[in-house]
Order: sequence, then structure tokens, then C-alpha cells
Amino acid sequence: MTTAVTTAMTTVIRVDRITKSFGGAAALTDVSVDFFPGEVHALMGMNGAGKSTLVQILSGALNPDSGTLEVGGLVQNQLNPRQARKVGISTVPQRRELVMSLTVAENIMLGQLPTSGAMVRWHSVRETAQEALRALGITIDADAIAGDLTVAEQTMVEVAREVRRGGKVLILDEPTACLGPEAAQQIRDLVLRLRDSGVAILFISHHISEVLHLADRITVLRDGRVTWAGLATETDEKGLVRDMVGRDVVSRRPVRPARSNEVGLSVRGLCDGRFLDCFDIDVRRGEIVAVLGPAGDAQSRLFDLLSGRRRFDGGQVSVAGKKLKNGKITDSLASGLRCVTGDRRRLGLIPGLTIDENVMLAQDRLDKRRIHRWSLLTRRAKPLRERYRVVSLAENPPVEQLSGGNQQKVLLAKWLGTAPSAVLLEDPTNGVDVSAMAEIHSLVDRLAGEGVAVLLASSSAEEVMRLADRVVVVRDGRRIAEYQVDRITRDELIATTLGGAL
Amino acid sequence: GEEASGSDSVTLGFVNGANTEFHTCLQRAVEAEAKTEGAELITANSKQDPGTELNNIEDMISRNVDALIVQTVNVDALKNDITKAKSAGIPIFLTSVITSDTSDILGAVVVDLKQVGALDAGYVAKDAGDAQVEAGIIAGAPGAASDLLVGGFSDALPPNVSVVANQPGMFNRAKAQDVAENMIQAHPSLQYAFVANEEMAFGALQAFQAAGKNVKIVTTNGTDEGLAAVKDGRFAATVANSATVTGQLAVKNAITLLNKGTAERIANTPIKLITKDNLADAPQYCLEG
Amino acid sequence: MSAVATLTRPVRVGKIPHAGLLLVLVGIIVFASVRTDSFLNTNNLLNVARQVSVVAVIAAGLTLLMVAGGMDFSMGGNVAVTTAVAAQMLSHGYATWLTLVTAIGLSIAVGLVNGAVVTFTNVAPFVATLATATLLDGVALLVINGMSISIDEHLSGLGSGTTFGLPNLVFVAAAVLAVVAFVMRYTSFGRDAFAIGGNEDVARLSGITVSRDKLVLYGLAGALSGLAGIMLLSRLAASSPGTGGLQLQLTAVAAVVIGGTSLAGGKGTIGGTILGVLLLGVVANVLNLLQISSYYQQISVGAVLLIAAIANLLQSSRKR
Amino acid sequence: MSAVATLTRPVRVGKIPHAGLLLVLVGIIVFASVRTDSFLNTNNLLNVARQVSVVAVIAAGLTLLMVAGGMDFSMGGNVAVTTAVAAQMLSHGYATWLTLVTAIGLSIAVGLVNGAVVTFTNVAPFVATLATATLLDGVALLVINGMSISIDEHLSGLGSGTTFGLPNLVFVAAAVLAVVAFVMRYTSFGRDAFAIGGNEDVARLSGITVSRDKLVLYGLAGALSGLAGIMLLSRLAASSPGTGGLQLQLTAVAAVVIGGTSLAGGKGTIGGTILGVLLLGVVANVLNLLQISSYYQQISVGAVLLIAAIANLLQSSRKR
Ligand SMILES: Nc1ncnc2c1ncn2[C@@H]1O[C@H](COP(=O)(O)OP(=O)(O)OP(=O)(O)O)[C@@H](O)[C@H]1O
Ligand SMILES: Nc1ncnc2c1ncn2[C@@H]1O[C@H](COP(=O)(O)OP(=O)(O)OP(=O)(O)O)[C@@H](O)[C@H]1O
Ligand SMILES: [Mg+2]
Ligand SMILES: [Mg+2]
Repeated sequence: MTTAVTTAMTTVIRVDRITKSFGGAAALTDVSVDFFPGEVHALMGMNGAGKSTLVQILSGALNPDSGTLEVGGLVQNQLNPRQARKVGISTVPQRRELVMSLTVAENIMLGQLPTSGAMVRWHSVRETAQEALRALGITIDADAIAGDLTVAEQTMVEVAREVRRGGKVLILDEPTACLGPEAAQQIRDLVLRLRDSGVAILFISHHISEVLHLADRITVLRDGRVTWAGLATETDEKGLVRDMVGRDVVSRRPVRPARSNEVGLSVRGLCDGRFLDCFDIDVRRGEIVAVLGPAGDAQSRLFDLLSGRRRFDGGQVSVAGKKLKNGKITDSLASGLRCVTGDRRRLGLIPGLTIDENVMLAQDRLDKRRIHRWSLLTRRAKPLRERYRVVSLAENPPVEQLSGGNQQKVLLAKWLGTAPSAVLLEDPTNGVDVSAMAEIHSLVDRLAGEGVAVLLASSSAEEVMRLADRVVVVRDGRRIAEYQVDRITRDELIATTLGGAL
Repeated sequence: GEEASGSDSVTLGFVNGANTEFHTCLQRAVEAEAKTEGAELITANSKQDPGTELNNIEDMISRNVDALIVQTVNVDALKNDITKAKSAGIPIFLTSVITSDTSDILGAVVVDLKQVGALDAGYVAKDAGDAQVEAGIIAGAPGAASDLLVGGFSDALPPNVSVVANQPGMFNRAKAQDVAENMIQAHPSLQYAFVANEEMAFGALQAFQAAGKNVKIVTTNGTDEGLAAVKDGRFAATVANSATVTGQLAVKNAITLLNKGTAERIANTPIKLITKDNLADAPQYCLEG
Repeated sequence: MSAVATLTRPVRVGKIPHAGLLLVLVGIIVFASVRTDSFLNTNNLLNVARQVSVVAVIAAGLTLLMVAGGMDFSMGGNVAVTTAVAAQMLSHGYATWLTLVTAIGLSIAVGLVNGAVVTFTNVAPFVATLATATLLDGVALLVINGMSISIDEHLSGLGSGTTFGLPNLVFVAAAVLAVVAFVMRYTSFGRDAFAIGGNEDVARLSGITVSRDKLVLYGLAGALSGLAGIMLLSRLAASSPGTGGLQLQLTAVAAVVIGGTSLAGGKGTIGGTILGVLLLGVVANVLNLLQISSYYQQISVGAVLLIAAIANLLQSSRKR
Repeated sequence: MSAVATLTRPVRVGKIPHAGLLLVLVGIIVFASVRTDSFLNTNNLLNVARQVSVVAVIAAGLTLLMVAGGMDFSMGGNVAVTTAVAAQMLSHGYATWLTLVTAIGLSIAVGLVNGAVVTFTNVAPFVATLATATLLDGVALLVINGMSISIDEHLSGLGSGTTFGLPNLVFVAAAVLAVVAFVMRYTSFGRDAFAIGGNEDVARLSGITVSRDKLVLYGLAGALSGLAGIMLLSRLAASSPGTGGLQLQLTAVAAVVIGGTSLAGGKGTIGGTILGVLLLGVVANVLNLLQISSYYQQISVGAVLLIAAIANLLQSSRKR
């Protein structure tokens, strides 16, 4: 690992005893951090620790209650997004923020469209954008509409946009959270390149090995306070986990009881445009099967079809022997099929409704409750909130006020708490912290142990290795290979995802 | 003039129906006459909405006016209002139109709209002589007033005048202009147009002139501008039906009837066909604002 | 396993909902009471209550619909058609019960047509219902043939009658508001509406029968328009051109949005809507009482609306 | 290093934009041509063009504003005030240039007030401008004192004049549409409007001067209302109660939304708006030519609007 750290170096950003509260509860308390040029500074902490809040303060989206922020030696009071940009701070926030109705090219050039006179030079727009994408090794079509991209692709576009803009500081809030191994590697390579060119990088991730590999300096937050800060070389995985969580976290593949031979979920000859072409898969009860593929969106599409959100062109889906009606969500829910969608903001949660309402949203509808009793709702949601460790500052705030990882936990609680017979999991641990990830993994283990058929799509090879019994590789809408997980290694798995069979 | 008309100064409520020129002039007349008579006046406007009219009347009742003068949005919708006012002991005096049963009202000043239409038709009949001619109608907004005018006009036409077009101008000058433009297009040989008020007639005139057609316009009101148009031949004729006379008469009669004096209970606003020849006969339409 | 710290927030400060709007309303009431004796007069207050009751019923339906991300711009038109049909039937001697059933049935049908168009063709609700609004205004004129149709004493019990000294219309409106408020807060159907307005895709995936719910919501908006139409007819004792229609619609929309219901869906309360309806009713009444001339009345209503909208927002925009 | 999969979208089929709307329009034109000779008459077509030009100018401004997520419901009111003020000035003998400058200046000021309220207080644009619309309608009546104010021949060159056989008004409208279309497609200001409408936060974070842009957009909507007011005045040669106002506003809004511009912002084209404006203009004309009675006219307009909205959508709902 190369490190460009010198103690004499001047800080680009100096955060001094910053405190920030929401409605009286502190999200950050007395946080002080220094960021140096040519250094990757990782921010770590559990869900709700305050990482994104700090990012929002640095990017000018929020103002701290007290404390000072110095950028390039100048104290910045009341920083706003434009000023932040002007002083050289670029941010890729945790929530994907693109103008979904515009093209990729325009999104990349947003606010800086090249013009001659007042006229936009469209050629220049496309070329510059394409160049920015190419520099990152991304081959997304610059003319594609942003809203049509997968979340992973949107992330890449956002990173490309911020990198193209340049600046002294680049903030990346969980850029690799839902990226596949290869895309994540591209981001990491980029981070190192930028670091070497003297940019100060603030990097947030819940993947400890990634952070240890990438970071020069690490600051750990817990409940809004700094619990550890130092050079990456001064700590290790175990130490970091302790500083974040306050205890050790172990996550091991359990020995699950023998799978039954009953088929829990069966897909026969499923066709959908160019995404799926006569696709077959069987998941037995108690089995966890991972679908892998390079495209990333074949899985999302498969899940869309299985959940009933979209009608398929042909084929048959059955759950526990019962055939599902095409495109009928209520039918698929009644059969016991549950779909934990990957894009929690678009397909998972309802903003404006509280945590409790979101947690009980599906269950209450399955129960066909007619009357909504608020006290009962709280009582019934409580065990689920506890089991999935949803942390919030307020008692029961609207769900959009939760940190990203906690929103993910709400989504899991909402679906896995409904006595499923078959479950589709799409990036189930997207953005959750180490301890929550371990807990979620054991919850999924337990589900399988109870005889639930689980179909998994995950961008993380570790997660697949940790959870799945069997891996099915999809390419061009067809299933091209299948492995028992205990027969392949992690590297082989990654190679499989990226291209062809072994 | 602060001439004290006794110690018992009356308070009148005036509920106007809309904000067209006619209504503006009516209100001016009512206000001026009330001042002359030393009566206190409270006004409200229903903006062509029967619901608002009822609200206004209710508000007036709760303010305990001595009598209500109502230029109604719609005469049949008024029955309830009259009952209401009556049970509160407040008599209602109507302008322009009356209910079929007049026993419950204090009095009225009415305009015989059917006759207005008929007067215009009479002009067309005389002017056309025996020739076969085409006439078009630009009506007002759907409702009794417009229907009476149009009905009076069509019914009184002789057989040699055929009505080839009848479209609503909604008592709106811009709309009437559009309609006239389209009408002259569909019926290039149009010779006469009956337009339900002068405001619309000016719009129609604009359209006919732009199309280069000489259509003789007959209309009603008798505003200064309308009379000027009759004078220089832009309009062929108009039926004077003075808002000022109606307003003044309404206040005067209402107060008289209220004080048990003698006045014509159902008075008629005099109407008169005005052409180039008898411009001087036209009463004043509007007072200065 | 150590517990993840749940930070408990200090007890919520007893924030009054819609404080800004309330303030404007109280301000106007105080101003009016000082300036004219007639305002606080019982009779006048009853008048105001009766006058706003029709708008309140429409606004209640609209609130629920808008919370679910819908919009019905044709409720005024629906009112016009309902009053027209009911007036014709009553004046032709049909029984009152038959008239009511037919009129309300018709208004529900209109609502369902709106709902079907919005649900199954994806036309934006505003666009679809603006079209039906135009259409319905024409239908209403056609039904009454552009004339006034009087119904004499037929519905006077509803329109002019009182119970315990309060107008019957006010009871009807209050009942509707209470039921809608209850539905919105305590029934799954109501909560589903919030979910649909918040994120329709998620609602559908969570097992909410979105299409059916939307149809029902539009049907309900139609039904309440019908009820409002009957109430209006009973008050006016006649249906004539200009009854109901766009003006009524805009008043109802203004009341609802001033009350804080979001045009984008997912947010709204009956409490806010009541305040909005009252504000508009009180302002119209006060302007009449204060003898503000017609032109200035419109100007004042516009200004008050603007001030109320701003006041309602300033209070709710939490400081970050 | 292998590439992240590129989603290659199938080559876009040479889709005609707004095919559905176009179809409805062509259908009506064919129907009209068959049923009446007068329709395809040059003079009649010029009439239609002249009649729609005022609405077109308002709709152009509204399209740009709505694309940026804004809404101005007060443009009709602004037109009313502009015509009123200009008519008063001209009839009182002020110079034409001074009148035009004052009127347009005033309309820009009104637009900027709307913009300021929307931008700095976060009141929903619909609510704020509905309030100003009410206010402005009152102001217009006040200015003309409820009477008709004639301007004689003052603006007849604009209102009735022609150039190369085409009405001058049509040239003005065409120029406005062309400029707005150009701005939307080829200037960064126009593209920024799309970004603001698509996601205001992102636009702001990207360094787009959202507040300033919005102010300018509302100012522009005001300016175009002013221009439309002058055009209307020149055509009518007088300002009277009911000129402009809500009816004009609703026509413009209907034209824009029928043309496919989203009420939520981020999407819209001048092409669609032109089709929407033409559709409404042609329908009104055809209904007049065909001697359809007043009630059926409204019904027909509503029905055509509904059909057009559905047709426009069925075609554009691509299966992904
Ligand atoms: N706008 C807000 N209103 C109220 N509370 C908020 C708001 N934004 C964040 N919070 C709270 O502040 C705390 C810190 O949130 P933050 O997003 O900084 O966490 P995080 O460290 O980024 O977590 P994650 O890893 O899950 O993204 C959380 O408890 C969250 O609920
Ligand atoms: N919104 C957009 N996003 C991305 N690409 C676009 C967009 N609009 C147009 N383009 C593409 O940009 C290219 C050039 O477009 P256009 O011909 O309009 O620009 P131009 O005026 O020729 O540019 P220049 O002035 O640089 O020559 C075309 O391939 C067009 O499809
Ligand atoms: Mg975060
Ligand atoms: Mg070019």
C-alpha cells in the first residue's frame, strides 16, 4: 500500500468540534476531522453513526449547529452547495441524485453545458461526457436516459460527473454499496489515481477489507462521536469492528439442515424481450440459490417478473406447486412469495409514512386489516424493529429521515417479517453495517432453515459465498452454468460473473 | 344633496349579478340615486354564480337591511331567496326580470327582453323589405336573458329573413369576435346580425370589418359608444334599454313602496329602437364613474 | 449482543398544526369583529356555516383523493350535472328518494369514468378531469336546456331546515368531514391512499390493490360531488346555468391546497382543509360585511389566499 | 478490464412525435373538410391562425415554465391587467411605445412577483399563482372600472394587418414559438430548465442558479402574458370585463398539457404545445362552422380533449 501521508502537510478541510442535531437529538457531537490532500480518508461507522450527516455538512447541504469548518485555511460559515463546489468540494451523495428524465451526457455536464454564445454545443456535450465515462472505463451510452439505468450504472455516472468536475476534495458516500466486484474495482482504481494526483478523498464504505486496502487514514464514528482516528496502518479489521460496534462480530456459514426435495419456487421457460429467453430455475425449500450475471439488470428484470410488477411474455412461475397468474402482484403475494427489491427508494419504501407504517405495510395488507389501530401498529412493529435493529433519532419518524442502512433494514423487516414461503432477495445488505450484515445473514440462514426457498441476487461475491448453496449463471437471458458453492472459490465466482463459464 | 328625507333613513341592499358593463352602469345608477334619496346602500356582487347570490342575500339579511334590490343572476333560482328574505321580514325588489309569481316581491323594474329582440327584428324586417336575406345571431351566455332576447328576435322576423346561424358569444367581447369571424366564414352572404349586447356587437363589428363584409348589426343597450356607432353607421340599430333608468327607477320605487307610497309596483324600463334618425331620443345609459 | 443505542428524542414540542393558517383566520375574525358588529352575530355565523357547507363536502372528497396522488377538476361540473338532473326530476314530479338515488348514482358513475380513464390510460388526472369538467358543464346546460329549473319546496327541509338551531346542511357537511377524517386516519383504505400517493409502485408491490382503490377514490369523489350537488340544490331551490361548475371547483381546490394538502400526493389533512374552507368562507363574508367593493373583493381574496399560503408554509418549513 | 455492460437500446423506430395527437387533429380536419366547404377556405384557416395566436404565445411561456417544474395560473389574469392598462393608456392619449413599454414592464413585474413568492417561500406554484390570478382579475376590473375601454385604431396594424397575406399576429406568435423552442433545445438556460424540472435539488447541487433561473422563467411567463395581452387588445380593439382571465388561462393550460408537457416538470416540447393549441382552435372553429349548439359545443370540446389526451398517451407509452 502506498501512502502519501506527511504530518507537515496542510489540511484541505478542517472540521472542528462540529455538532448537528435533528429535532433535538444529536446526529453528530463534537466531531473533529482533518482531511489532507493526496490522501484517502475513510469514514466508518454503523448505520446511523452520522457519516452521511458529516458529508452533507461538508457539501453545504446542511449547516452545523456549532463548530467550525475550515476549507483551505478559511473558515466557512453557512456553506451552501454552490460555495462548496466553488471551493473545490465535489460530492457523490449516498442517495443517487441524477435528473432521471435527461440523458447521461446532460447529467454529466449538468450546470456546465459547453456553449458558444448562448447555444449549447451538443457535440461537445456528448464528447466530453463520453470522455469522462471512458476515463473511468465505463461504457454506458451517453445518450441513454438516466432513469433507464440500473442503480449501479447511475452510481458510475454520478462518479464520472463529479470526477470530471475536478476539485481539491472528492467525497464518495458508499459509492460501492451496490456495485458488482468489477465496477467496485474500477471505482477503487480511480480513487487511487486521483489520490496520487493530489486530491483529498473522503471515502465511505461498510466493506472493511475495501477500506483497509484503500484508505490512508481512517476515522471511526459511533453514535455521532469520533471513537477512533488514525492511520490505516495502525489498525486492522478486528480493531475497526470493535471501534465501530463496540464488540466483535463473527459471521460464518452455518451448517444448515439437509434441504428438502420439495421445490419451493419453480420458473419454467420464462421469456421477456431481450432480457430473458426461456429461463428455467428451481429453488428447493430451504435452499438459497444465487443468480449471477454480468448484466446486472437481468436479475432485476427476473425479480420484476416474479413479483408480478411486470408481465412476462411467456413461461410459468409456481410457488410451492401453485401456478402464479402473470402480472398479478396480489396472487404472487398470496402464494407466499416475497420480493426484497434492490432499489429501496423507488420500489421499497414509501416516503412520508413512518417507520412503523412502512414495516407493517405488507403484513397489514396480507392480513386484510380494515381498521388501522395506531397503538397496535406500534406494538406489532416493535419486535421487527428490534430484530432488524432499526436505529432512529426520533421515536417513529417518517422513513426518509433514516440513514441509508437503516432504511434497508426497514425494507427487510417489512418483507421478511411476513411469514414467506419463498423469498427473492436483491442486494439485501445494500448499505448496512458489518454487524447488521452479520445479523441479516443469520436471519436469512434461519429463514432457509425454516424451509423457505430463497433466490438471491447480490453484487457482493462475499455475500454469495456466505449465503448461497448453489449459483446459477445467466448470460444473454439464458442460464449457462450452475455450481454448488462449496465447489468453487471466491475468485472463480467473480470470474464467472464477469464473463463466461469456468 | 344632503336633503333629509325624514328621520327614518332607510338602508337598502343591492345585490348585483355580474361585472359586465351593464352591471357596472346599473350599480352606478343605484348608488347615485340612493345618495340623492338619502338612503344608505350596501352592495354585493354575485359574479354570475347563483350560489354566491344566495350567500350575498343571506349576508344582507343578517345585516338587517330595510329592503333588497336584486339584479339576479337567474330569476328562477331566486324563489328560495325571496322566501328567505320574506321570512326575515325583508322585502325584495327586482331589476330586469321578475318571477312568474310576483305576489311575494316588493316590486320590480323590468325590461321586456322579448320586446327588445322584437324591436330589432322589426328594424331588420323593414330594412330588408321583401328581399330574401340571411341573418345571423350572436347570443349571450346560456340562460333566460339571452334566450328571451334571441327568442323575441327570431319570432318576430318575417319569413323572408332566414336565420342561418345562431352561436353563443357568452356576453364576452373576445368570444363574440371569434364567433363572428367563423360565422362570416361559413355564411359569406350574411346581411344582418343580431348581437345580444353592444359589447359583443363591437367584437362582431371588428370581425366583419376584418373580413371585408358589410353586415348590418342590430343590438341592444344604448351606451354612448353604441350610439356613436349607430350615428356613424357601424351599427344599423340598437335598442336603448338604459341601465341608468332601471337603476334609478328601482331605488326610487323601492323606497316609495317601502314607505307605503304610491308607485308602479311592476314598472317597465322604457325601451326604444334607436337608429340614425332618432339618436336624440336615447336616454343616458351610464353615469360617470 | 449489545443493543444498538436508540436515541430518544425529547418530547415533541406541542406544535399546533396549521398554526400559520389558524393565525391568519383568527386575525381576520378579530379584525372583522372589531370593524363590524354584524360579524359575530349568531345569524351571520350560521350563514357562514351554511354557505361553506357545500364547498366543505367537495373539499373533503378532494382531500382524500389528492392524498392518494389523484386530482378531480370535474367535481364542480359533476355538481352542476347532479343539480340539473335532480332539479329536472323533481320538477317533473319524480319521488324525492328516486331523484336522490338517481342523482347520486349518476355522480358516482361520472367519478368512476374519471377513475377509469386515470387508472387505465395513465392520462394525468388533472388533464383527464379538466376534459370531463368541460364536458360536464355542457351536459348540465343541456339537461336544464339553459333554463332555470325550480324545485319549489321539495328539498327545503335539507336546504333551510335546522336542527337544535343549527342548519341541517352544516350537520351533513360536518358528518362528511368527520367520516372522511376517520377514514383517512383509522382505516386501511385511508392509509392505503397515503401509501399510493407516497409511492404508487411500492404500494402496488406491497399488495395494495392500487387500481381498485383509485377507482373507489374517484367514485367517492363523484359521490361527494353528487351529495354537494343535492345540498346546493336544496339551498338554491333551483338549478340554473352557472350553478356549480368551474368557480365552485376552483374554490374547493383553493381551500384544499391552502389547507396544506400536497398536489403531489402523500400529504394532507382534513383539519387543514376545514381551515381552508372556513378561511375562504369567512373572507367572502367579511368582505361583504365591510362593504368592500366588488373589484377590491377579488383583490382582497387573492391577497388573503397568498398570505395564508405563505403563513401556512413558513410555520411548517422546519429549520434544518 | 472488461466493460460494465452497456445497455444497447434497440434502434429507435422512426417514431413520429405526438402521433396520437396529430391523428386526432388530422381526423378532425378531415371530418370538417368533408362536412363543410368553409373549413378549408383560406380565409377561414387564416381566421383560425389569428384566433389561436394569443393562446399560442401564452402556451409557449407556460411550456417553458412547466418544463422547469413551475406553473403560472395567473397568466390569464396578467393578460387581463395588461389589456386593461394598455387600453386605458391608449384611450387617454399616451404614446403607443410608452404604452407598450409600460404594459410589458408591468406584466414582467407581475411575473417576477409570482416568481419571488414561489422561489423564496416554497408555496406550491399552483397555489401562489391561483391567488395572484384572483387578485389580478380584480385589478383588471378596477383599471377599466368595469367598463369597455376602446382603443380605436391604435393597434390595428398589429391586430388586423397582414404581411405577405398572413396576419401579423400569426408572425408574432410563430416568432415567439420558434424562439422558445430554440431556447428549450439549444441554450443552456433552456436545458437548465429541464434539469430544474427533473430534479431541483440535483440542479442546485450541480451549480445551476436555480432561484435566479426560476425568477427569470416567471418573469418570462409574465412578459409573454403581457405580449399576449397586447396582441389580444390589438385584435379586440378594446378591453372589457371578462377579457383574458381564467377562461383564457384554462385554454392555455389545456393546450400545453394536451401537448404532452408534464405537470410535474422535466418533460415537454413546443411541438406538442403547438399541436395542443391548434387542436383547441380548430375544434372551436369547426364547432362554430358546423352550427353546433352551445351546449353541445362544450360537450364536444371536453370529449375531444379527453380523446386527444388518451391518444397522445397510448402512443407514447413505450414498452420497455
Ligand atoms: N433530515 C433528517 N431528519 C431527522 N433525522 C435525520 C435526518 N437525517 C439524518 N437523520 C438521523 O441522523 C442519524 C445519522 O444519519 P446518517 O445518515 O448520517 O447515518 P450514516 O452514518 O450515514 O448511516 P448509513 O451507514 O446507514 O448511511 C440517523 O439516526 C438518522 O436517522
Ligand atoms: N439532450 C441531449 N442529450 C444528449 N445528446 C443530445 C441531446 N440532444 C441532442 N443530442 C445529440 O447531439 C448530437 C448533435 O446534435 P445537434 O445536431 O442538435 O447539435 P449541433 O448544433 O450540431 O452541435 P454543434 O453546435 O456542436 O455542431 C446529435 O447526435 C444529437 O442526437
Ligand atoms: Mg449514510
Ligand atoms: Mg449542428
